[in-house]
Amino acid sequence: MTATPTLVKLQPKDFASDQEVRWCPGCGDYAILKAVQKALAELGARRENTVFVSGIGCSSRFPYYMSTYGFHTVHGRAPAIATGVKLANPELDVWVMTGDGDGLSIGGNHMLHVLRRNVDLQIILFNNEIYGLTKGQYSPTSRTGTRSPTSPAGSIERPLSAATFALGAGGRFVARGIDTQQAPLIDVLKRAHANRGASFVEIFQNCLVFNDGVFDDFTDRAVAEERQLHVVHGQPLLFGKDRQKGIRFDPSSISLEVVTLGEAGVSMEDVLVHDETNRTLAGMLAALTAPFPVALGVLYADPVQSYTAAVYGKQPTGSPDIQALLTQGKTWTV
Amino acid sequence: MTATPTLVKLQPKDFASDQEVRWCPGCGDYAILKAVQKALAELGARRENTVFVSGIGCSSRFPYYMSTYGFHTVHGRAPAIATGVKLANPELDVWVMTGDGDGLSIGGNHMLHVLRRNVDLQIILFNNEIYGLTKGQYSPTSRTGTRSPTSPAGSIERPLSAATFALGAGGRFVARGIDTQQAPLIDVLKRAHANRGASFVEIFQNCLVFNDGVFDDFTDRAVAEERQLHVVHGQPLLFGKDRQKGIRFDPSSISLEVVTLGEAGVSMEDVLVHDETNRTLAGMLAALTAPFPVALGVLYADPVQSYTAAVYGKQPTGSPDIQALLTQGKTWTV
Amino acid sequence: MSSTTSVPGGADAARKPAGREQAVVRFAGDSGDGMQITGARFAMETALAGSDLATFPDFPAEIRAPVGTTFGVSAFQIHFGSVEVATAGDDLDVLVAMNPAALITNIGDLRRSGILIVDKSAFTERNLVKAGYAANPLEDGSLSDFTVLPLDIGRLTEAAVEGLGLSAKQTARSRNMWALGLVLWLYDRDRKTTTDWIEKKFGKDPAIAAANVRVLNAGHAFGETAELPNFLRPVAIGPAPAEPGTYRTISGTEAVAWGLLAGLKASGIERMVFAGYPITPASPILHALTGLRAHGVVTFQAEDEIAAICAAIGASFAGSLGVTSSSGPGIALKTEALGLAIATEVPLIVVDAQRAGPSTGLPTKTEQSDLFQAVLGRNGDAPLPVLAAATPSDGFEVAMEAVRLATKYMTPVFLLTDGYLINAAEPWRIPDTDGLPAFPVTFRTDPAGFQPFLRDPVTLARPWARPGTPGLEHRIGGIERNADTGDISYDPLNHARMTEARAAKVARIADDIPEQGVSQGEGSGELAVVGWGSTFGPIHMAVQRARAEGRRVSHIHLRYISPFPRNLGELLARFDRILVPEMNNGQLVTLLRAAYLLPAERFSQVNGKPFKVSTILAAIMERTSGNGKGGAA
Amino acid sequence: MSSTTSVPGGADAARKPAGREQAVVRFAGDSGDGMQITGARFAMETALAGSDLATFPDFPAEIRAPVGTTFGVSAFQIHFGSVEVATAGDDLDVLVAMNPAALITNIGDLRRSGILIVDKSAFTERNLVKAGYAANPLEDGSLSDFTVLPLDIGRLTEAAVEGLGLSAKQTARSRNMWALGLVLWLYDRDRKTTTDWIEKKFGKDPAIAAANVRVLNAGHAFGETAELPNFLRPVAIGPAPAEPGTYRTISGTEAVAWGLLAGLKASGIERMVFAGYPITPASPILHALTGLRAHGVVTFQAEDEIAAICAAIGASFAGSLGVTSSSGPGIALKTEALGLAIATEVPLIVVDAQRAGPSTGLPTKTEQSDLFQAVLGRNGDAPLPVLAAATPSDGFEVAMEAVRLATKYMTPVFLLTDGYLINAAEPWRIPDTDGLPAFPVTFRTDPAGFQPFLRDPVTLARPWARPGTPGLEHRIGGIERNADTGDISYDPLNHARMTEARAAKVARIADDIPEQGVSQGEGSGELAVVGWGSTFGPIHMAVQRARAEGRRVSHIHLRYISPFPRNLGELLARFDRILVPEMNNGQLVTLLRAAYLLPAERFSQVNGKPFKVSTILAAIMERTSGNGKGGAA
Ligand SMILES: Cc1ncc(C[n+]2csc(CCOP(=O)(O)OP(=O)(O)O)c2C)c(N)n1
Ligand SMILES: Cc1ncc(C[n+]2csc(CCOP(=O)(O)OP(=O)(O)O)c2C)c(N)n1
Ligand code: SF4
Ligand code: SF4
Ligand SMILES: [Mg+2]
Ligand SMILES: [Mg+2]
Repeated sequence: MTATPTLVKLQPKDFASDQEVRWCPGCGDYAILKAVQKALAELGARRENTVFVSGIGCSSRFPYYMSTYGFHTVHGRAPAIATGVKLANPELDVWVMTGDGDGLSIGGNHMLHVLRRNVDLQIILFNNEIYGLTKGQYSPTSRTGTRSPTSPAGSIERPLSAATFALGAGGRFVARGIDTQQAPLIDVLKRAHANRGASFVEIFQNCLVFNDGVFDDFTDRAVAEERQLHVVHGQPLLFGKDRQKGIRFDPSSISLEVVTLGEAGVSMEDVLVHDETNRTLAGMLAALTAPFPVALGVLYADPVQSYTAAVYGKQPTGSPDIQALLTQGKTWTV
Repeated sequence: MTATPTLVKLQPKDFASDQEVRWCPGCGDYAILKAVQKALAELGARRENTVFVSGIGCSSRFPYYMSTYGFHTVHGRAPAIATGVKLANPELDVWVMTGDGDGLSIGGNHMLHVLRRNVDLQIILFNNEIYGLTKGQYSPTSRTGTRSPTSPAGSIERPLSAATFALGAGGRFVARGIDTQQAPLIDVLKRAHANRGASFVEIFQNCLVFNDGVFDDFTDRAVAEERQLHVVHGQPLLFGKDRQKGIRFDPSSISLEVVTLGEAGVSMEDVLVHDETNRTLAGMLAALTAPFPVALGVLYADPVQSYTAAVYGKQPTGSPDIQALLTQGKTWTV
Repeated sequence: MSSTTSVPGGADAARKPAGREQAVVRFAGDSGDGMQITGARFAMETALAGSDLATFPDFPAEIRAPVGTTFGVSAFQIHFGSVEVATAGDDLDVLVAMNPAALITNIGDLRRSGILIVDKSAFTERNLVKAGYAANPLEDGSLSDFTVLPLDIGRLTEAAVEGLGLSAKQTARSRNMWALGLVLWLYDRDRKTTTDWIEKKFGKDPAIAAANVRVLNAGHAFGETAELPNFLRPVAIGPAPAEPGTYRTISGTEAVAWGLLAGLKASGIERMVFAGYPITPASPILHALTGLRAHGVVTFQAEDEIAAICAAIGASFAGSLGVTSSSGPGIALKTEALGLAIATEVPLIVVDAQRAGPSTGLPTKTEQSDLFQAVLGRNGDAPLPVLAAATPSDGFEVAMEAVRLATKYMTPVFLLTDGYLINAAEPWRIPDTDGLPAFPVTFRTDPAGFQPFLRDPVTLARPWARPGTPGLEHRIGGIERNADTGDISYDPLNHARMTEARAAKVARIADDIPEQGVSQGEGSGELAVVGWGSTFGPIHMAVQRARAEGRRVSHIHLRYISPFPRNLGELLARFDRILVPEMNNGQLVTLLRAAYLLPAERFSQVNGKPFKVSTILAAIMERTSGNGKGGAA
Repeated sequence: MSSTTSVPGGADAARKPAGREQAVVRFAGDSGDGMQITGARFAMETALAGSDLATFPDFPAEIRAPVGTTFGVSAFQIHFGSVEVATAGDDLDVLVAMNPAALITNIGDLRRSGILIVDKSAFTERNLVKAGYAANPLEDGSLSDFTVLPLDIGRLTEAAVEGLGLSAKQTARSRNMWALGLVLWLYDRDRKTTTDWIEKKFGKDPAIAAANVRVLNAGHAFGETAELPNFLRPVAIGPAPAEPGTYRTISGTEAVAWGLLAGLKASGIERMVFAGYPITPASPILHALTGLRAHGVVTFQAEDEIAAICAAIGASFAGSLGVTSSSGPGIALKTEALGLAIATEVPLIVVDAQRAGPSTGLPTKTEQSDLFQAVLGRNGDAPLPVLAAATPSDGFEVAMEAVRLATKYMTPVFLLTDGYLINAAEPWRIPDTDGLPAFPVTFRTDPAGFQPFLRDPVTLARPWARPGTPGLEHRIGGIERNADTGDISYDPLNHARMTEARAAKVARIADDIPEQGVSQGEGSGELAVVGWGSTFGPIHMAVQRARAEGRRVSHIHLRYISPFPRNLGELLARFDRILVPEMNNGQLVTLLRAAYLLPAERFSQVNGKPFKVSTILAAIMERTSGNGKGGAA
C-alpha cells in the first residue's frame, strides 16, 4: 500500500501483494501468477490503474496476491462487476480472473454478454477442468467420464470448449496458453492487453490435487512438439519435431487435416497459413482434438469498437443543468 | 380438460386450450401457435404426453394456449425447469418456448448448458429482436442502432446470432424458420421433434407493435426468393428467382460467396451441397448476412446420445434395499 | 402534495356529490382506445388550471389484448380539487366507458347518480358477448342508478372528420379525443395545451393532427350545444391553495429519477452508473435516466438483474454512484450480490418498485409486499438502511436521502416505491436545485495510514478509495475481512467484531435522521394509524375525516424503516391502539411488534389496488370512540 | 443421541479432569497431516466400544494451504463418554499438535494440566516462524500449565517403517498413524477395525499398508513401554447407557440424505430428483445421494443454484420429489424460483446447510444466520414451512417430516441444517425402515371435476396431477391463478383470496404437527432457554448443569419454526424470562417477539463456532436465582 513513484519502471515482484499465497503447493495457478506479474512489468503497467476482478474459486483468489486494486466478488459475476468498473472509469486497465466453473458454469451468461458487448477487459480463464475450491467435482469443461464426488462412475456430460463458446458468443479476441509455458503465455497476455475490447484467454491449468495431469496428453514435455500447434498470424500452421508436420485445409469436406512435409508430395504450399481474422478458421482450430494437436496462441483477433468506446465515443448531448431538466415541459406558477 | 380417447388422431384444433389468446392482433406469435398445433397433429402427438415449458415474455405465454400440460415459469429458466421435467419422466415430450430476451438475455446460461448437455427437448426461440412484454426495449439480438426506450439514440450493442451461439454452445441440432412461412416452419418443427437431444429452432417472429417489419428485408414477399436460402441436406445451396443463384465455397479465403449459374462459367458443380452434419459449414451459413441471403431450415443436425438417455441408459447398480444402505459400514449392537 | 397540512373542510368534501371542491373522473376503454393519453391530457389541463390532483393509471399486463375483452381494458383515473387532494379518489363522479368491457369492469366504482358517458357505437352484439353481458345494459335499465349519457361517439367522430379522408381505423382511433373534449367542457377546462400537443405529436401527419383537433373541439362543442340534461352544466373547480412557486406535475418515476440526480449533484460525485434490466413497473425509472449523459448519468441495460446490480457494485467500487432498480422477482435475484455490497461496504442504491406477488404475481398491480425481503431477506446477518417514498413527488427527497446515506455510511440502501407511485402523478413545486442540501463525498487520497476497513469513529464508515489513486491499492472481497486491513481473516473474534460493526453502522443512522413526526394529529391518543409508502394518501384522508368527526386518531407515516427513527418506540407507546394498514399480509406490523413489543394491529389489503379512504376510515371508526375533542386541531 | 434423557451425575462430569466418564480429544495438524482421517478412525473405535460421542471436524477453506501456516491448520475434535454426550466438548483433555501452527491455534482450548502431545520433529525454526512463535514454546516454559509430551514422532515413525523402502514423503505422511496409536492406547481402545481399514484403503500398495499398520502399532507400543509420566495410564471409558438396537455413527450429511430417502419411500413416490450445485458445506449431501439410482434417486449437478432449484421444481411438476440443497449464497440465488414453487404450489424441499455470512463469509464455519432468509426472504407474501435439525442424527427424522409436509400440503419446505451438523457425527440407532411411518401420496387420476387449484378442504392442498395422465392436462404458472382453474386471473378479489389461501395453508400445518414439548425441565419456571438447530447440544448440557445446581430453568427446542407449534405462545408465557441463544445476530428471537409480544432476550454468538456449554451456562446462572428446587427432575 505504499505510494508508487510514477516514474520508476516496476518489476514483476512489485506487483506481488504482501499476502501469503494460499494455493496448494505445486498448483498451476502459481505459474499463471508469475506470468501475469511479468507481463504487467513488461507492459509498464501502473499498479494504481490496474484492477483485478474475480469471482469465486481457487483461481479467483488471484487478486489478493496482486499489489494492484482488486475485487474478489461472488461466484460467476466477475464479468458483470468488471463491466461496472469499466463504465465508471474507462481509463482503468481491468482484468477478469476466472475459472472453468466460475466463468463457464454459473457465470456463463455474463461471459456470453461481456463478449458480445465487447467490453474492454482482459478475461483470463483458468481451465483446470474441475471445481477445485469445492473439492473436485466435475465442471462444464470436464471430459466425459471424469470421476469425481458428483460423478463417481464417471461424468456423462459433454464438455464445453471454452474457445468455441467464446467465438459463438461473438468474442473478437480468443487465445490460449498453458500455465507452465511462460514465454508463450506472457506473449498471449500482452496481445490480450493490447486488444481494445473483450480479450478472452483460456489457460490450461493443472490442478494437482483433483485433476492432476489431465492435460499431460499435450502438455507433457515428451509429447509437446507433436501435440501442440502454436499458431501465429501469417505463418504456416506447422508443428511436430523439426516442425515437419502441418495443417492442410480440405475444401471437399470443409475440414482440416494433418500432413507431413515431404510425404506424399506435400510441400509448404499445401500448409494452411494462419489468418487470425478468419472466424471460420478460428472455429476449426479451436475444435481440434486428438489425433490433431491442440491449437495454442491467438486463434482469433479481429477487433471492433469496444462497448466502453461506444458509450463514451460521442459527446453527451443536452445541457447539464438540472434545473432546466426539472422545468422542462409544462409548468405553471402560483 | 376432457379425457383423450387414446385412439383417435387429434386435429390441430384439438391442441388449442379454452383460453382466449392474448397476443396483440397481428402478432407473429399467432402463426407460430398455428404451426405448432399443426405439427403436433401431423406427428400424432398425445396431449397427455406433451408438455410446454416457457419463461416470461409475450412468447412465453404460449403454454396457456395449448390443451397439453404446460408450465409458464419464471424469466429465463424454462430450459432448467424442462430439464427437471425430463429427468423426472423421460417419456414426456417436452417443448421449451422462449424469446430472444428470455432465452438469450437472462436465460443465456441455462440455454448454453441445456444445449451442451444435449437434453432431449425441442427449444423454440421466438426471435422478434425486442422485449415485447416490457414494452419494447432492445434485446441481445436487436441490431445495433435499434431505437427503444432504453436506447433512444439507437442501441450501441452488438447483436448476438442465436444460431451461432447455439453452435458454439455445442448444440447438435440448429434450425431456423419464419413465423409466417407455415410449410417450411412445420417441417423444421417436425425435424426438431424427431431429433433425440436438444433441438434448437430460431423463429424470426414479427412484433408489430414494437419492432414491426424488422425482418422485412428478407421475409417480404417481394424479396423472399432473393434473400432466403432454404438449405436441405444433400441438396445444392441454391436460391433466387428460378433458383439461378448459388453459394460457392472459396478455399483461399475459407469463406462463402454468391455465384450466378451460367455467369462467368459457373455451373452446378461449383455450387456447394449442403451437409447438415458439418459444423463448420453450419457456422458459415448461420453467419450469412446481406448481401448474402439468410439461411433457413436445418443448418446443422449431427445427433449424439441425449443427456437423459445417458442418465437412464445403464441400469442402476446396487440393491434398492434402504435397510441395507443404512447398515452398510461398521455397526455395533447394544 | 404538501402532505402534512390538513385542510379544514376538505374533510367531508369527498362524501358530497361532485361539487365545487373536487371531482373524480375515470376514462376506461380498450387498450387501443388511448385512455392513458386521454387521462394524461386531462390531468395536464387540470394542473395548469392550478387544481390539486392525483392520477392513477391502471393498465393490463398484456401489450394489446384482443379488442373488447375485459382483460384488455385500460383505465386512467384522476382526482382533482380546489382543496388538497391526496389520493386518486374512492368513488367516481364521472366514468367514461368506451365499450362494454370497460363498462362492466368499472361501473362498480361509479357513485350513485354519478355521470356515465358511454360510446353507444361500441355496444355491438359481439362486444357485449365478449364483455359477458347477457343483455345490453343501455337498454335493460340496469344502469338506472346513474346519470347515463349514451352517446354515439363513433358516429359523432366520423362526422367531425368528414372530408379529411381518414381511414375508418384512423377515425375510430380519435374517438378518445371526442370524449376528452366533452369532459374538458364538463369541468370548464381550457384545450390550448392539448391542441398544441396534438399539433406536435402528429406534426408529420397534418391530416391526423387536424382531425384530432376537430374531434376534440366537436366533443367540447357538443357539451355547449346539445340538449344535455339540465343539471349538466360546466363545473368550475378552481385552483387549490398552494405555496407560491413554479409547479409541474411529477410522476413517481420522475421524482425518483430526478432525486437520484439531485443526490448525485449534492454528493459531488462525477458519475452515476445506473444499471437495470427491464421489468414492470420499474422500467420507467431506467427509461427516465437514459440519455442523461450530460448530467453524469450512464445507464446500462444489463443481461439480467444480477448483472445489473453487479455492474452497479463494480461502479461504486470504482468511485461512481452505483444504482440499480427492479421489481419483486428481479429484486429477489439481486439478493446474493446485495450481500456482497453489504460485506464489502460499498455505497449502492437499490430501487424496488413493488408489484403484486409472489413470483410473477400481477405485474401491473401495486403491492407493498417486498418489505420483508428488503429488510431481512438475505443470507447471513446482513443489515442495511431501508427507505420508502410516500407519494409520487416524495420520491425526490427520499432518493436524495438514499444517496446521502449510501455515500456517508458506505452501505447499500433500499429505496422502496411501488407500481402505484411509479405511474401516479401529482403537482409538485419545483425546488431551486442550488438551494438543495449538499453532502459532498470526500474520496480517500492520502496513503499515510490508509487501511481499507479502518472505520470513521462516528459513522463507522470505511474510507472510499478509488482505483486510479496511487498508493491506495487494496483488495476487497466477500470472504470475511480483517477489521482493519480488509485482507481475508478466518479469525473467529474478527468475524464477531465485523458482524457487530455492520449492525452498529446501520443502527447509528438512527442518530442521523429526523425523529419520527406525526403527520396529522396529536403525539398521543386513542389510535395511531401507522403507515409507510403509498398508503400515505388514503390514510391521510381517512384520518382527516375521522378527526373531523372528533376521533382521537393520529397519522404516523414512516419514511425510515431500517433503522427505525430513535423515538418511534416511545411515540407509539403513547397511543392506546396502533393500526397498521398495509398493502401486504402484515409486514411492517411484524417488524414493529418485534421491535417494541407493542400490540400493533395488522390491517391488510392485498388486491393489487390502493386502499380506499373509506376502507381505512371505517377501520378507524370501529376502533375509536366518538368522545374525543379532536376536530381540525 | 437420545437427546431428551437427562443423565444424573453427568451434570458435573465435564468440570472434572478427564476421568472415567468422558473425555475430549482434539487432533490438530497441517492440512496434509491427515487429521480428519485420524479423528474419524479414533471416533470409529470409540463408537464400536459403545461410548456415546460427538465429533467436530474443523478445516480451512483452502484446499491445501502452504505447509506450516496457521490458516492451513486442520483439526478434528471428539467428545466421548460412558455418559450421555451432546456436544463436541468445551475444553480439551488431550490435544495432539503435529506442528507449531497447530499448537498456537489450538492450545487455548486445552484445559489446565491437560495432556499435550506434540511432534517435536515439526518444531523447526522455519515452522516456528510461520506459526508466529518468537521462541520455541517447548523450551521457553510457556506450556508449564499443561502435561506436555514432546515426542519426536517424525523419528519414531521413520524407525517404525525402516526397511520397507518408503520415501521420506511417504514416511512423513504416516506420522498421523503413530499419534493415533498412542491416543488409542491412552483410552484403551482396540485397533482392529483401523488396521482392517488400512489394509483396505492401501490395498493396492501393500508396502504403504504395512507401514501404516506398523506405525500405528509403534505409537501404541510406545504407550505400553515408554517411561511416560506415572499418572499416564490407559483410561477405559466404557459404553454409555443406550436402548438396545443396532448402532452406527451417522453424520448430519448422512442423516439428511437418508431421511430424504426414507421420506421418498414413505411417500411411495417413484423417484427423487435431487438437483444441486457444489458449495461448502452443502456439497456432501449431493455427494451422499449420488449413485443411489437403485433407490430411485437421480442427482443432477446443475450449472448454478438457480438451475438446480428450477430442475427440482420441474421434476415435482412432473410427479417426482424435487429436492435441492445449498448454503447461504446459493440459497439466496434460489429466492426468485422459490417464489414460483410457492405460487404454483408444487412440493419441493430446499435444504440449507448454513454457513457464516454475509456473502461468501466464512464458508467452512458454522452459523444460523439464514433463518430470516428462510422464513421471510422473498418478494411478495410468500409463506412456507421451515424445519430445523437439532443434532446430526436428528436430520433423519426432520428430512422425513419435510417430505411429508411438502407432499401432503403441496408446498416447498425449508430444511435448515448447518456446517457443524453436516460434518459432525454421533452414534445412531438404526431404525427398522419397515417400521417407519408411511404417508403415501395419491396422484390425481380422475378427470371428473378436476381443477388444478381446487383445494382439499382440510389441508387446502391442490391436487397433484402428473403430466402423462390423460384428461388432466392443465397449465400452471407464476402469474396469479384463478382460485379454481389455475388460469391467469387479474381479478383483485381472486388475488386477495389466493394470498389468504397460501397463508392459511401453511398456518394450518400447525394442527398437523406435535405441540411444542419441553426437552428438559418443567413446563413453567424462572427461565426458558429457547433454541433451534445445532445449538441443541450446548443448551441441553448447560440446562442440565444449571438444573443440577437447582436453577428453575427449562430447555425448549424448536423443530418447527414456520408455522410455530400452536401451543408455543402459551408455553413461553409460563416462564418469567425467555433466553434465545443463537449463532446469529438475533433472528428466532425477533420472530418470537413479533408472534407473541413476549420479552424474549437475544443471546448471540457469531464467531463461526458452536456455543460452549460454559457460555450458555453462565448466561443461565446470571438470569436465575439459586432458590429453585430444580435438580434432576
Ligand atoms: C453462489 C455460489 N455457489 C457455489 C459456490 C461454491 N463454489 C465456490 S468455487 C466453486 C467452483 C470453482 O470452480 P472454478 O471456477 O473452476 O475454480 P477453481 O477452484 O477450479 O480454480 C464453487 C461451486 C459459491 N461460492 N457461491
Ligand atoms: C426476473 C424478471 N426480470 C424481468 C422481467 C420482466 N420481463 C418480462 S418479459 C421480459 C422480456 C421479454 O422479451 P422476450 O423474451 O424477447 O419475449 P417477447 O415479449 O419479446 O416475446 C422481461 C425483461 C421478469 N418478468 N422477471
Ligand atoms: S485445489 Fe487444485 S486448483 Fe485449487 S489450489 Fe489446489 S491445486 Fe490449485
Ligand atoms: S408486443 Fe409484440 S410480441 Fe408481444 S404480443 Fe404484441 S406484437 Fe406480439
Ligand atoms: Mg476449475
Ligand atoms: Mg422478444
